[in-house]
Formats: sequence, structure tokens, C-alpha cells
Amino acid sequence: RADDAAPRRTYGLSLLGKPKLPPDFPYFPYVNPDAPKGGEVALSVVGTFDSFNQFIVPGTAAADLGRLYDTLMISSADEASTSYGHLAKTIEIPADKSWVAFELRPEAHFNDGTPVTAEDVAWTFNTLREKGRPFYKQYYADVKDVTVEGPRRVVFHFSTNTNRELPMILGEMPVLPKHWWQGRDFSKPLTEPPLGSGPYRIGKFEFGRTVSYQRVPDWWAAKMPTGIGRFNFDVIRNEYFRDATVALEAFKAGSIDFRQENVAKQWATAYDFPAVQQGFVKKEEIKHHLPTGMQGFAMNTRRAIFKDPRVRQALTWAYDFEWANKNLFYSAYTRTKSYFSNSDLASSGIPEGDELTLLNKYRDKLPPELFTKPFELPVTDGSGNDRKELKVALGLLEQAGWKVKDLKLVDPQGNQMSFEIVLDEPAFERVALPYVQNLARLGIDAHVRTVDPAQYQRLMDNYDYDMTVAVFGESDSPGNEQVGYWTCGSAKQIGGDNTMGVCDPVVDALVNDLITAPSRERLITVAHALDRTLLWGWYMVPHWHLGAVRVAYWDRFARPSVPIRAGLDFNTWWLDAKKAAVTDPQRSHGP
Amino acid sequence: MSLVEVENLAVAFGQRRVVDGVSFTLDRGETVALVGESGSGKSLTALSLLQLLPPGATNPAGSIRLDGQEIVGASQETLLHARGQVAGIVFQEPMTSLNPLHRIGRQVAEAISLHRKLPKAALRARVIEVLGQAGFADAEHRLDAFPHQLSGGQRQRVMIAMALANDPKLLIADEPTTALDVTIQARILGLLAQLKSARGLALLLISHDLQVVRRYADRVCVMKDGKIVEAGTVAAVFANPRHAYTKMLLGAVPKGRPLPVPEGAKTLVEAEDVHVRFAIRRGVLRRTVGYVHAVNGVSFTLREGETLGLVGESGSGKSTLGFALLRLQAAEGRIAFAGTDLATLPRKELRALRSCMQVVFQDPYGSLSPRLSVGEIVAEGLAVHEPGLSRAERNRRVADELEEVGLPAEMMNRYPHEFSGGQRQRIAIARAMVLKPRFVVLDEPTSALDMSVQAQIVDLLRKLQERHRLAYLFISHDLKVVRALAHRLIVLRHGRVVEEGTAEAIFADPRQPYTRDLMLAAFKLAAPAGAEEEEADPIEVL
Amino acid sequence: MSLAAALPLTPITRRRLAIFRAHRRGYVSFWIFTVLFVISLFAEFVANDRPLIVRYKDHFLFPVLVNYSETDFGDEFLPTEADYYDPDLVAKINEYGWAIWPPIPYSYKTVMHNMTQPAPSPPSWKNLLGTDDQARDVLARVIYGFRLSVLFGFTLTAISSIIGIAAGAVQGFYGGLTDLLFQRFIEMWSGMPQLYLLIILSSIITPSFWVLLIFLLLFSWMNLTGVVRAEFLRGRNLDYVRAARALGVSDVSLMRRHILPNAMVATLTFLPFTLSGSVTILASLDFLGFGLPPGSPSLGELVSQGKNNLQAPWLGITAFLVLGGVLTLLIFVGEAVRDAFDPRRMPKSGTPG
Amino acid sequence: MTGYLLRRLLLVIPTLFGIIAINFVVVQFAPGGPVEQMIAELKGRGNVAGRMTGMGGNEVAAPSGEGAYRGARGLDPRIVADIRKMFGFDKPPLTRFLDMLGSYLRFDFGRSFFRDQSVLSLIGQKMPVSISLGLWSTLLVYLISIPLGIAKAVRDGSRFDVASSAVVLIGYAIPSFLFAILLVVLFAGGSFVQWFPMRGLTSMGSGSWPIGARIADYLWHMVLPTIALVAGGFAGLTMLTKNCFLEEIRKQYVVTARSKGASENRVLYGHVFRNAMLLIVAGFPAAFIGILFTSALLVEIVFSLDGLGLLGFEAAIQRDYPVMFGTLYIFTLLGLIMQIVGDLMYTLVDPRIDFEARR
Ligand SMILES: Nc1ncnc2c1ncn2[C@@H]1O[C@H](COP(=O)(O)OP(=O)(O)OP(=O)(O)O)[C@@H](O)[C@H]1O
Ligand SMILES: Nc1ncnc2c1ncn2[C@@H]1O[C@H](COP(=O)(O)OP(=O)(O)OP(=O)(O)O)[C@@H](O)[C@H]1O
Ligand SMILES: [Mg+2]
Ligand SMILES: [Mg+2]
Repeated sequence: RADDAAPRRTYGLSLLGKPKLPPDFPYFPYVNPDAPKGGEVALSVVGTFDSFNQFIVPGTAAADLGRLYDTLMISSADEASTSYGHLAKTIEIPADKSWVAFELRPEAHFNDGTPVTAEDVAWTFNTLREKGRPFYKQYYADVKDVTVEGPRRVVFHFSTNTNRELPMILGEMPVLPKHWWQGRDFSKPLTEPPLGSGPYRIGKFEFGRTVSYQRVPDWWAAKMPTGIGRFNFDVIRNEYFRDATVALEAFKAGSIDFRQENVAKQWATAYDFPAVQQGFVKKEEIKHHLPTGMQGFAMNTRRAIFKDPRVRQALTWAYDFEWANKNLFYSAYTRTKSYFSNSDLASSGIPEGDELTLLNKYRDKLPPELFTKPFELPVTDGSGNDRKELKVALGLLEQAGWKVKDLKLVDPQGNQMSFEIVLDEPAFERVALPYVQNLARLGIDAHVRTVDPAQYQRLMDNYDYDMTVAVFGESDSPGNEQVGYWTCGSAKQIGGDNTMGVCDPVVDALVNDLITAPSRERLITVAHALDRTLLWGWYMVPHWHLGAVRVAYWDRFARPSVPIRAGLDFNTWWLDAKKAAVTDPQRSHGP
Repeated sequence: MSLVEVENLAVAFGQRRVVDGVSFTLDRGETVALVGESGSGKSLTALSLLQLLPPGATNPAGSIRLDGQEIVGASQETLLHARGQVAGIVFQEPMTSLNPLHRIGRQVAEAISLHRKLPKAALRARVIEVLGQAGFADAEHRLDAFPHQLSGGQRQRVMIAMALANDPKLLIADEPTTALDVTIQARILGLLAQLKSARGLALLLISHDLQVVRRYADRVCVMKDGKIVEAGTVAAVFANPRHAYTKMLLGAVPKGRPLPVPEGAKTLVEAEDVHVRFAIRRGVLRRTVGYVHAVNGVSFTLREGETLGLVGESGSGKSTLGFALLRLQAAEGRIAFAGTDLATLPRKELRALRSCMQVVFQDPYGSLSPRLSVGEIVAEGLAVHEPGLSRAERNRRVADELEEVGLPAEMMNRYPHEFSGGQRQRIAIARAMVLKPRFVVLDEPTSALDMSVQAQIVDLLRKLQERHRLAYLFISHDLKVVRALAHRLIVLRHGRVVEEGTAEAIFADPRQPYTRDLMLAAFKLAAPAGAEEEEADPIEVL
Repeated sequence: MSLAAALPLTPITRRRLAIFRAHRRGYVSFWIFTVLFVISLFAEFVANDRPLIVRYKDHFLFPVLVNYSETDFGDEFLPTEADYYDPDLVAKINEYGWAIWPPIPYSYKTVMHNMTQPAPSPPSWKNLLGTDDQARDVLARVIYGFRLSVLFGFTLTAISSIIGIAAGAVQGFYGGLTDLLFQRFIEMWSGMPQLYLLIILSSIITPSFWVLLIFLLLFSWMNLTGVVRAEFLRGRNLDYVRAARALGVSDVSLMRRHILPNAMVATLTFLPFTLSGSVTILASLDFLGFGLPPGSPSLGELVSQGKNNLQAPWLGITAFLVLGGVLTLLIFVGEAVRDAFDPRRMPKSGTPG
Repeated sequence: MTGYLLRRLLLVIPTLFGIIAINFVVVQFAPGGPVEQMIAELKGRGNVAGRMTGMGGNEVAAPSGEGAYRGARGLDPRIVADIRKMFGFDKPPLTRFLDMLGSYLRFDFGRSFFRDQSVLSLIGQKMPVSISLGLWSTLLVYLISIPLGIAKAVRDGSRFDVASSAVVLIGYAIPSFLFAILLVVLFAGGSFVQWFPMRGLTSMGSGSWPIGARIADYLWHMVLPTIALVAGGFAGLTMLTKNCFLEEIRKQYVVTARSKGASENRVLYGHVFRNAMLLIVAGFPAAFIGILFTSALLVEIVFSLDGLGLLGFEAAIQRDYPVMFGTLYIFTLLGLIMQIVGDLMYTLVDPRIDFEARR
């Protein structure tokens, strides 16, 4: 990192240090620069659409409208938290990080030929903030204002200098043509194809049913490093279905080319139709290296019964992941053992080195085992008979003052331990109910309740639940969101993200260290420490994650052979005419 | 070859044969009368001719040849041809036999159009013609009426019109004139006689009115317990009955005169200027376009132990008046029972009072709940008004009452539809009488009864009157029965009282021409020698 | 049913019974249904994960009826309720005695251990109807679900029919202002946002059997009122009603004894449908997440599992067969009942007539 | 009668008001409103149709791509306030209610919270689907069930009766969504034959086809959804028809009709029909409304048809109040009017029926 006072000009940004690619990279290393252009692919979307304006609340926007626009920067599919200038030729950040300036490429033009200007950028930013979804207001909250300093130079001034991601967040912003929107109302759903500068424009469409993205032949960035080898299909057609099962049927029938699957049961059972057996449909699990964060049963520590970490640990012990994985998930998943799973931010073993030094500061406030034992979750034999684990759990509960009386687990006052697991979708019932059975063996009276989204939100906002399934998404560069996730402040804020109500001075301090970490190394160290502290707090009964994307597709495509971090970037695929000639006759056409 | 040849016919319900070994023939232009005891199987024999037996009934034996065709077990086609085309039939209970939801014009028209295609106008003309023949004076205005808007006699005439509409070769008429006043009865029988001679219409006439039989039939078959016990020409049988039952039947006539009303009997029922109007509605919105003034300013009083005979032509408002008296029909005017004004009486008290005033409906079939057994039906009033009775006691009372009207007590467990017309009528009487009321409206209570039973019922009524000082409002076309029971008479026409007085006086010397015609027709059964043209029904158009 | 002959029945009742019996299909259906229902009433003894009787160290234990602690069988076990499904415990029992198990050794909530295949697993000797997607035995769930659903359905149908018929009868019989106002009330009542009420309700209390029953009762009674009202509007004009009125019969028994029996067509027709409908209502509530608490053995849940697991057709087929079977049996029974009360039916006396 | 009708029509107004008011009040108490829904959606949790469409099956959180969680924080109260304002929730409930009533009087039903379309135009858009489904299925159900029911009544207890009972009951017992999906799998999916289209009302681009082809195309699209919708509909009506006929068929007037020489069919259709049909015919308007507006939800989802069923369901779950109340208003109004029509039909079918009070 440059520490000199002069603003740093660069072609790319990385939150992890330096971008891997040199300034003059010819194209992304994970693309095939000679990929043939052409062909049509059909994808399925479950849902509907009635608008082409994805930036506002009203209307249901079509999926993948991002293809219509270019952003100031493009993030690399193979590097974490790294973006390269796309519309922006250079990015400029001063040492005090109080602003960012983008210098636009002169070649960049909208698909009607008008150049992309700084005006457009500023207009887009202001419009999104004023008329866009409330999300943008929040997202761009730390930007004080934007100034246009020339036809191609635009500067965003920040109101804080602790928000490290801000330049990248801004870099992700699509740039809309101000001139086209003049005379159109941005706050209304759009029913005509909008103008963009991106690789695709909207072709044929019918609301609620289908929309085709047509490749722009003279896309300005077609020969740019960020454009070469990508966006190879002439037409990408999104077909809309209301029902997921029917969408799958459409895929089987061959009217859809490609789909991702996210249910293990489906993956294991639904893809053995004749075309798969004959090899016309390929079924692949492509490994990825994206952080998978943490998902699990979150215990609301605002509730008296969950105050004691030993109780929380006992409840963790009562969950039989191995049985569930084997019997419910076709052994598809990996147990999550870190809040930063599937990334180098995940802690392991026992604290050492810098991390130990850091943690030593809080030694008296942390459980002693944290320093001596690696964090482990129970591993059962998957048979479903886990008396061993349950006995451990019972031991912990007894330490915490609970005891078994009349076959029930009671506190000293004689009240049975009893709580509710609130779910917002029935899919988790099959996970929660066997857990409830296990809890019953401990004499605990737990029950499951599934509610609708709005009601769930209400419960979440008011922290009115005992246990629920929570998901904490993580990126490679954790930042301010951590404040919302785990700090005392957020625990009290109505409508916050601190589901478990974590309120621990150590965590608070570590979070603070994390977001102000001066370097990647430091960040990793702090993240390990934070991870460990959270894990040893037993706030959640961790679930599982999947380090791969599951895709199935009709065998008519080719893709670069280099494995990438994201696992899959469909934009780099192309149509393999030879394979298509074999496969296509096997499919039916057009639903 | 005769038109109808019935041989050894049997009708059975399951194993029980109710008609057994009946044989007779009927030639073209001939009238055969079927007479006999109520419940002897006359109706079932008649129904067998067209294979219209109720479900559950079969013809386990015998053969019926109609116009040369075997009917028992015949194909659907043969039957369709036979019904309506070869033979028309008038059912015993016309009030329940019409389709309640079709206008009468349509029902008659259908009888024709099923067998002949006629242009619309011609069809309409023909319908009006047959209805006119059947005694509807203003047939044109009544085409649009629904059955429930007609009086009992009017409905019976619709039935007759329907049966005759298609000029059948054979008419099966099951008590065709029971609800008709004597003048119209005479007219219709005259018409039949005329058709008989003009077209050779054959007539199977079932009737309990021996006078009618004697006058119109050529031959007669006497039935008892499902068998024909005697058959022969009318002259022979009537002159020289051989079977004991026939003798008894011929001898049975409602005899005697009403007992004098005791001195100082209290007034029980008072009616003062009673009016009943029915709205005539038209169109989808059913707007009221006029009124039928069914009862128009009738007043009378009735004392305990007295019988008031109510006579008058069919459709003159008799039944309606009867309903109005019991507050079963909204009416204007004062109606008092034992001094209490019924119109203002609260519902609850009225209900209590009902045990004292009873009614026997003109249409007994329609007035019996189809899903209750006869025992339940008769016991119902007891359950309401004498809740203290034990079940056994109640059963005994019901059984006794049934015996009184001539029905065996074990019939208690049957449903109403399992009876003959006359039996049903007696059930209706039993239902009313079991309550020991003080006032009874009897609307044609003997219309379906054979002479012997009729006499029995008349005796019963008189006995009850004597014993309990009952007051009767007796509605009937059968003036002989009226004479046997009524102390005083009211003659109704178009809803108005045209004559009123003691029965003796009126029978002896009717003053109004209308009454005189009635008497004449009743006691001489003269042919309608140019009987005066009927006036239009009393329709006031708003 | 020779018992019937012994009872002091009126001849009419005896006649009705005879007709009912003569309706072979209905009569057989009636018995099948009754037997199934009675079996399901004793579901705990038919399908359970606890033995009926255990002989252990010279003691008799009755786990179906009594909750024993695992430590009763040895100190190495947990002090909480015994899990007889646990192989160690079973081994221990077998070592020191014996156990008699119900024919289906799983309860509706027993989660299968040691499955050879992930859930939902297809029918096998171990699980005759396979397992559902939560690794529970489908047959056991069907038995319990049948009981729950039938009880729920019967109660709901019975009560809502009574209320609905009464309401429709009053409207149709009295007509006029009564009808006018009552109808408006029904319109408003049925215009209540049921889904929201349910959401509100479920945010206050956890929906349970009784809560849902009462809630559904509040609205389901209206299904019948319309038709009953129509039949009463017609029936009140009939002659025999007038005749009964002339007898001084009270309004209530006029409605009950005279009009109602003749106005029962629609009601009798709809009863089986209402009943099986209430099972599916439970299913759709489950869909929305407002049904019985998750885990309850409702047939409704089986239906939704069938939909969510098309790859496991035994779920959908079982649900369909059970629902269809119940419906068919009830409809046949209904036909026999209708025949029995049809005055025009003759009891077939021995030989055919 | 006219007076009665007038009274009925006038009573529609307070009834409608009552229903709207009750709904408005109840909705105030519902936990979670459009604001929560919006927030849930912002947090990626708002997929309302998920439960119905089988999309709710995500058992593992998707890996976070770049950016999704970057800087995500609990929603700023200011933003929540903005959302409230956007939906008009900054005003007190009474004001909102009065505003709503005011605009309803002007037949202005407002705009959807989430779609920025007027409620009327939304309903208008969904109409073709609902009318299509409702019309065809109602027609089919009535045209098949009634003759079938009559035939069953005539042959009561015969083998035909039992077999046809079994068939309609099977149709009824198959859960409709399962059946719909089965149809797709069998007749439009990848595993068996593909005779029918799997979604939509018409083919893409059929707008430019000749009219004959368009009609054929439309009918071709209607086949599966109609079958799916109709399969369960036969049982009730068939049984009702059968039982109503059985009830009537032994009455005396039937014998009269037979005695005239009317053929069996004529007796059944010309005489018994009208007597037996009181319930069936009179129930028709309500049944049609029912099929139109409620029961098609799952079939709409499976066949990707955008109809009123889906609209209503989504609006309710999404707490899209303007759509909810707008549709409620319109449908209730229609329902109330249909009720009057139904009552009128009673008197048309059976002239003995009136609505006067009985003493
Ligand atoms: N549906 C039925 N079920 C059982 N028995 C019946 C049925 N219909 C009639 N009966 C019996 O059959 C016998 C003959 O009945 P039918 O109607 O022929 O008598 P009827 O001679 O016409 O008498 P009436 O002069 O009273 O009309 C009666 O005893 C009656 O009780
Ligand atoms: N509901 C009604 N609507 C219209 N008109 C009716 C209605 N009921 C009866 N009427 C008419 O009122 C008149 C009187 O009928 P009512 O039944 O009292 O006659 P009746 O004297 O008993 O005749 P019958 O001797 O034929 O039984 C008839 O003209 C009839 O058509
Ligand atoms: Mg007779
Ligand atoms: Mg009369």
C-alpha cells in the first residue's frame, strides 16, 4: 500500500492488497480470448417480471438486467475482492481515503453511440440515491457528494475515511445514460428496453414469460482487456416459470440449456433422466473458493435460557450433523466450523503467533480452552444413536445448573427447559425436527414454528424468538457489516442483524480491530481471533456449507479449462458447435 | 279383439300381492267401471295398464294386451307409444300429479307435442280447446298459471285435459271427478260420453260414485282385496248383485240427517267480511300485475256442535276460506275462535290453540310428510299438544284412531306413499281427529272413499260431533254427504256468498239459479243441457 | 348386527337398518371405515417406538403406557425418557428379558436411524410405505395422521354442519328481515380476511389441533347455509309443512322434522366432501406455515411432502390413496344412509322380488 | 319483488363498507406489514411465492459473491421511515381508511405498493387467464357432471354408477397441484411425451398468426391447465346432481310425464331437471366466481399463468394492501351482486319461492 501523501492512481483495486494482474493485462487469464461468438442459450428463471428497471422498488424487474450496463470497474471472477477498471480507465484515491476519482475511458460509449461521460456517472449516482431502492441510500450513505471535474473525471467525496470498501462499492455502480432518461420517469417501472453501454441489449420479450438478451455486435469494450473472451453467446434467453418443478421439467425437455441446483435431494435424485444417462446432459459439481460464511441454528442470547455458554454448547452437542448429512442430504455437505468458512479467514487449530498475542490481551475474558484446544464440533457415526454426545451435553447442562427431574430437564426452580425454533420457510423443518427429537432425549421441550416472511421479519426486528436459522454471509474482505453482526451496539438496535444478540467486549474490540486492520495480514489475524472468539461463544449450532456449484447443462458448451475462484463464470462459456450438432437433435424446442 | 285385454294380472310389492288374478276386457267405445273397496287395488290395476307402477311394484304374473300389443315387459318404444298415444290416464290425486314448476299450458301442450308436431299457434289453440272442454272457462288466461295457483278441481281438470289432449283411444280415469262440483262433473262425463259415441273412445273408469257408474258405464267390475269379485253389465250387477260385498256396497249410502244443534250452543267461530287476495305476478322481477280475489267478503258464525256445509263450484274459494279461517293463509277481516281474534293472536298462543282447530286437506297426499311414517304423522299432534303422554299411550291412541277410520293399526309403520288414495285420505282424517279438536275444517274429506267407507266416516263424524260437540266446516262437492252432515249451508261463487241458510231450506228450495243448478245436477245428474256459460274467474286487473 | 334386533327399536328404525344393511357397498364401507378408525384410535399400540410390554430383570414394564427413565435399564444410559429405539438399550433388554413390540415399531415422529438410503427412502420391508423426507415411517404417520385428520374432519364437519344447517334453515324458513339481515351478516363474516386472522392468531398462540379447529369452524359453517337456505325457501311452501303448521307444530320441529329431512340432499351429498376437504385444508395451511405445529402427523403434511418430493412417488401416492379411500368409503356409507332414510326404498326381504 | 330487489341492492353498500372496514381493521393487527415485507425483500428473504413454487427449498446459503454483503448493515431507521412514508404509513390508520374509502367511491383503487401499476390495470391484465380458466373449467364441469349425475341417478347402484363414482372420486382425491405437475411431467416434460405446451396462454409471437391458428394455439394451451383444474371439480357436482335427481325422480309428476308418453330423456331433462336443479343452477354464479378468483392458484403457478388467484395470494402474503383491498372491493361487489342474481334465479327456477317473511 502506498503510504505517500500523493493520491494513488491505479487501474484496479483490491481490498486484499494488490491486484494480481499487471496494469497491461491483455485479458482475464480465465477467459478464452479466441472463444467463438454466436449461438443462443436458454436459461430458466422462476418468477415473473414486468419491468426493466431493476433499481427501484415498484415493479418486478427482469433477471440479469446487469448485462445491459457497464460498471466503472469489473470484479475478477478469480480473485477475492478485486476489481479492475472497466468504464474507468484509472481510479484515484488519496492517502486519507476521503474521496475517490474515476477517469472514464474515452472509447466508452452507450449503444446508441453517445459517449459515457462523468455527467452520466454523477447523474446515475444521484438518481439511484434519490429514487432508487432504499438499499442504495444505505449503501452509499458514506458518500458526501459527487462532483464532475471534467467530461471524463468524476469524484466521490466521502464523509468518513473508515469505509474501506466504498471505492469498490462505487466501482460496482452501473452507469446509466442520463440523456436517455431525460424525459423518462426513473421512479416508475420501465416497460421499454432501456439503453445501456453493456454487452447485451434487450431483444424479443414478453412480460412475465421470456426476455432475450441480444449481443451488441459493436460493444465498445469487445476488444478491451475486460471484455475479451467474455459474453460469447449471441442471444441469452431467459425463460420464466412460476414453478420450480416445471422449470426443471423444461430443462429435462431440453428447452432450457443450463441450470444450477441448490437442493441436495434434487441433485441426487432429479438428474437421472435418459439424456443424462446418455451423456447429452452433463451434471457437474464445480468447486469454488468463495467464502461461505456461517449458517446455523442461532440462539437468541437475549433469552434467559441461552445466557449461559455452557447451555449453548450443550445444545450444539445435541445436533447430529452426520446423521442429517447422510440421511437427508445425500452426504452432500461439509460441516461448517468457522464463521468464515471456505476462506483463509477461517480459524483452525489453536491460536498462535500474532493471533495469540492479540487474544492474550483478552485472556481473562475468554474461555481458557480457547487457548489450549482446537475448536471442535461433535462428530457422530451417523447412525443416529448419539448417546455419547448427549451425555456430554447433559454434563454441560448440569454444570450450568440444569438437572433432570421426572425425565425432564429443569432449572433449579423446576421449570422445564423449553424453547421454540422459528423458521421462515418450511424447507428447514426436516432439519429442525430431528434436532427437536434429539433435544427431547435431553428432556428439553423444543418445538418448531414456521411463519410467513413478513411475520418472520417482524419477529427478527424485535428479536422475539428463541432460536432460528440464521445466515451470516461473509466476503473475503469483512468490513463494516461485522459491526452489525456481532457488536453490543447492534444487539440493541431494533431491526439489526445481530440475531444472536452477541454482546461481548472482546468481540466488540476485535470487530473494531478488524475493520481498521491496516493490512491484509493483520486482517486475517484479527479475523481468526474473531472467528475463534465467536465459535467458543457457542452462539450458533453450525450447519453446513457446500464448496461447489452444482450445474447441469445440455452438452453443447465449452468453457475455459482454468479453474477459477468463483467456480463458474457463465459469461466465459461459449457454444461448441460440434457438440451442439450432436446434442441439439436430442432436445425438443421452445416451450 | 278387444282394445284392452287383461288376463290374470297380479301386482306385487316384493312378495306381497295386492292385486291377484284380475282379468277383464274393454272394447272400443265401451266404458268399464272398476269399483270396489278403498285399497282393493283399483289404481294399481289401472297403472299396470301403462306400466306406471310405483318403484317396488311389479307385475309378477298376467298379461295385458293394449291395442294388440303386449304391455307387461314391453320395450320402451312400445310403452312410449302406448302412453299418451293409445291411452291417456287421469291419476287419482291430481293435486300432486302436476309438475309444480311448469305452467299448465305447457304441461298440456307437451302431451300433444310429444306425439304430434303442431305449429305453435295451432298447438296453443288446441291446448285452449281441451282445457275449455275440461271445464276451464277462461283457459286462455290460465295457461300461464302454475299448478300451485290452482284450486283442487282446476288441477283435476288440467289432468283431464292432458289425458284427452291427444285424442287417445283409451282413457283411464281414476276417480276423475272427485274434486269437481257437480255441474262440471256432469259436463265432463257428458263430454266423455260424447267422445265415446263419436270416436269410439274406450273408458276405464274407476269411481266410487255408483250413480256415475250406473249412468255412464256399460260394464262394471267389482274389486275387493285385489280380486275381481263380480263383473257384468251395469244393469245386471246393479239390479242383481250376487257377491255379498257388492250388495253391501250398493246398499251403503251416507244416510241420515245431522243431529240437531243443542240449544244454547256457544258460538265457536266467527268470520266477518273475510277477504283473501292472491297477487298475480309477471316477468323476471315478478311485478304484481293484478289480484285474484279468491275470497270476497265472507261472513258467518258457527256454533258448537254445528256443521256448516260449504259448497260451490270448483275454484270458488272454498279451500282458501278454510285456510284463512285457521290462519294458514293471510286474510283480511275478522276471524275469531271462541271469542279470540286469531289475527292478533301471538304465534305461541295460536299454536296452543291449534289443538282445538284442525283441518283435513283437500290433497291428503301432499299434506303428509313423505319421510315420516304414518304413525309418526298421526302422533305428531299428540306429541305437541299432549306432551305428557307416554310413548305407549300415544301409540295406542294412534292405533285406535286409525282403526276408527278403517285402517289396521299395523299400517302405522308404513310411509304415506305406500297407501291407496282413499287410505291416505283416512290418514289425514285420523291425524285431525286424534287431537279431539273442537273445530275441524274438512276439505273434501270423502272424495276418494268408496261408499261403504264414506258411510263409515260420515257416521264417525256424526258420532264425534255428538259426543264432543264438534263444529265442522264441511267443504264438499258431494251434496249427498253434505246433506247427511250439514246443519246450515253456504254457497260460494267467485269468492262471494251467493246463498246461505239452513241445509233443509236450501236443499228443499234453492233460491239462486246457481244453487238450483247445483242441486239439479247433484240429484238428477242431468246432462249439462245447455248449462249456462260460466263467467270468467274473478280476476281484477289493477 | 343381531344386536339391533334385540334392542327395542321401532319397526321404522329396524326397517332403516335393514335397508342400510342391504346396501352392500355402503355397509361394507361402513365396516371398513369403522375398523380402520378404531385401529387408528389405538395407534399407540399399533405403531409405536416403544414396546408394549417389557420383561426386564423380573419386572414387567409397560412402556406404551408409562414413561420410564433410561437409567432404569442401567446407569450407562441417560436419566431422561428411555429411547427404546436405541440399539444399546434394546440389546440390554434382550440380555435381561424380552419385549413385545407393536406390529409397526415406529411412532409418527420416530426418526429412522441406520437408513440404507437417504430420506425419503422407498418402500421396503423395514418401512412398508417408505419414509418421508424427514426419515420417518410413512405407514406409522398414516395411521396417526388418519386418526388426527378423521377426528379433525369429523369434529369440524359435524359442528360446522349443525351450525350451517341451523343458520340456513332459519334464514330460509323465516325469510323476510331475518333472512335479509342474516344474509348480510354472513356476507360480511365471510368477507373477513381469514389468512390475516390466521396470521394474527398464529402470532399470538401456536396453532394447535383445537385452535385450528375452532378457527376453521368460525368460517366453515357458511359453506352449507346457502344451499340449506334455498331448500328451506322452497320447502316452507309445501303442503305438508302447512299441514304440520296446522297441527300446531313448533317452528323448530317444523324445520327439523318436516322440512329438513327433505332438504338434506345437498347436505348429505356434501358431507363426505366437507370431511375430506377439511383434511386438505390442513394441508394448505401447512403450506402457508399456519397448519398444525411442524411434525404433527397430519395427512395434509403428507400431501405437501408428495408435492415437494416428486422423485419419491410413494409419498404422493400414499396421500392420494388414503384421501381417496376415505372419501370413497364415506361416500358409499353416505349413499347407504341416504337409502336407509329414503321412504321409497324397500328392505329387500330375503329373496329378490 | 321489485321492492325486495331494491332493498337488496341498497344493502350492498353497507355490506361492502362493512367488509372493507373489517378487513382494514384486521389488517392493522397483522404482524408484519408491507414495510416488513420490503425489509425482508431487501434482506433477500422476501420470496413470497417460494412456498408455493417449490423455490423455498434452499437448504444451504448461497456463497456470497462479491459485494452482496459488503457493507451490509442493519437497516437505518431513517430508511425504514422512508419506506413507511413511501407506503403512506406515516399517516394514522383512520386517515388512511378515509382516504381509501374516498377514492373507492370514485372507483379509484390506487396503485400496487410493489408493482407501481394501478390495481385496476393489474386486475385487467390477469383477467384473460382467470376468465379462460374459469370459463372452460366451469363449462366442462357443468357439461359433464350434470349428464353424468343424471345417468348415475337413473342407474343408481349399477356397475356404471360405482365405476363412475370411483373415477370422479379419484379425480377429486388427487391433490390438484400434484395432478397439475403430473400432467406437465407426462405430457409436456422431458421424460415422456411433449404434446402440450407447459406454460402460458398462447405461444410466443402468436399475435401475428391468422385468427384460426391463434384460436387453435390458445385451445392447445388451455388443455392441460383446464384438465388439472377440472379433475377435482366433477365429484361434488356429479354427486349432487345424482342425489338431487334421485330425490325427485320418484315423485308423482314424473309418473304423469311418463304417462304422456315422454321418453326417459325427456322426463329427465324436461321435467325432473328443473325440479332437481334448484341448488345446482342457483349455485352457479357463486361457483363461477369461486373458480374464477380463488381455486386456480396452484394451477396458475404450475402452468406459469398470471391470473387473479396468484395476484390475490401474492398481494396477501406480500401485504400489498392496495391490491388486496382493491381486489377485495371488486370481488366482493361482484360476489354480492352474484348473490342477488342467485336469489333471483331461485325464483325463476321455482316460482313458489319468495323471500317474504312467514308469520
Ligand atoms: N307403494 C306401495 N307400497 C306398498 N303398498 C302399496 C303401495 N301402493 C299401494 N299399496 C297398497 O296396495 C293396495 C292397493 O292400492 P290401490 O292404490 O290400488 O288401491 P285403490 O283400489 O286404488 O284404493 P282407493 O280407492 O283408496 O284409491 C293398498 O292396500 C295399498 O295399501
Ligand atoms: N297461490 C295462488 N295464487 C293465485 N291464485 C290462487 C292461488 N291459490 C288459489 N288461487 C285461486 O283462487 C281461487 C280459489 O281457490 P280455492 O282453492 O279456494 O278453490 P276451491 O273452492 O277450493 O276449489 P276446488 O273445489 O276446485 O278445490 C281459484 O281460482 C284459484 O285459482
Ligand atoms: Mg286408488
Ligand atoms: Mg279446494
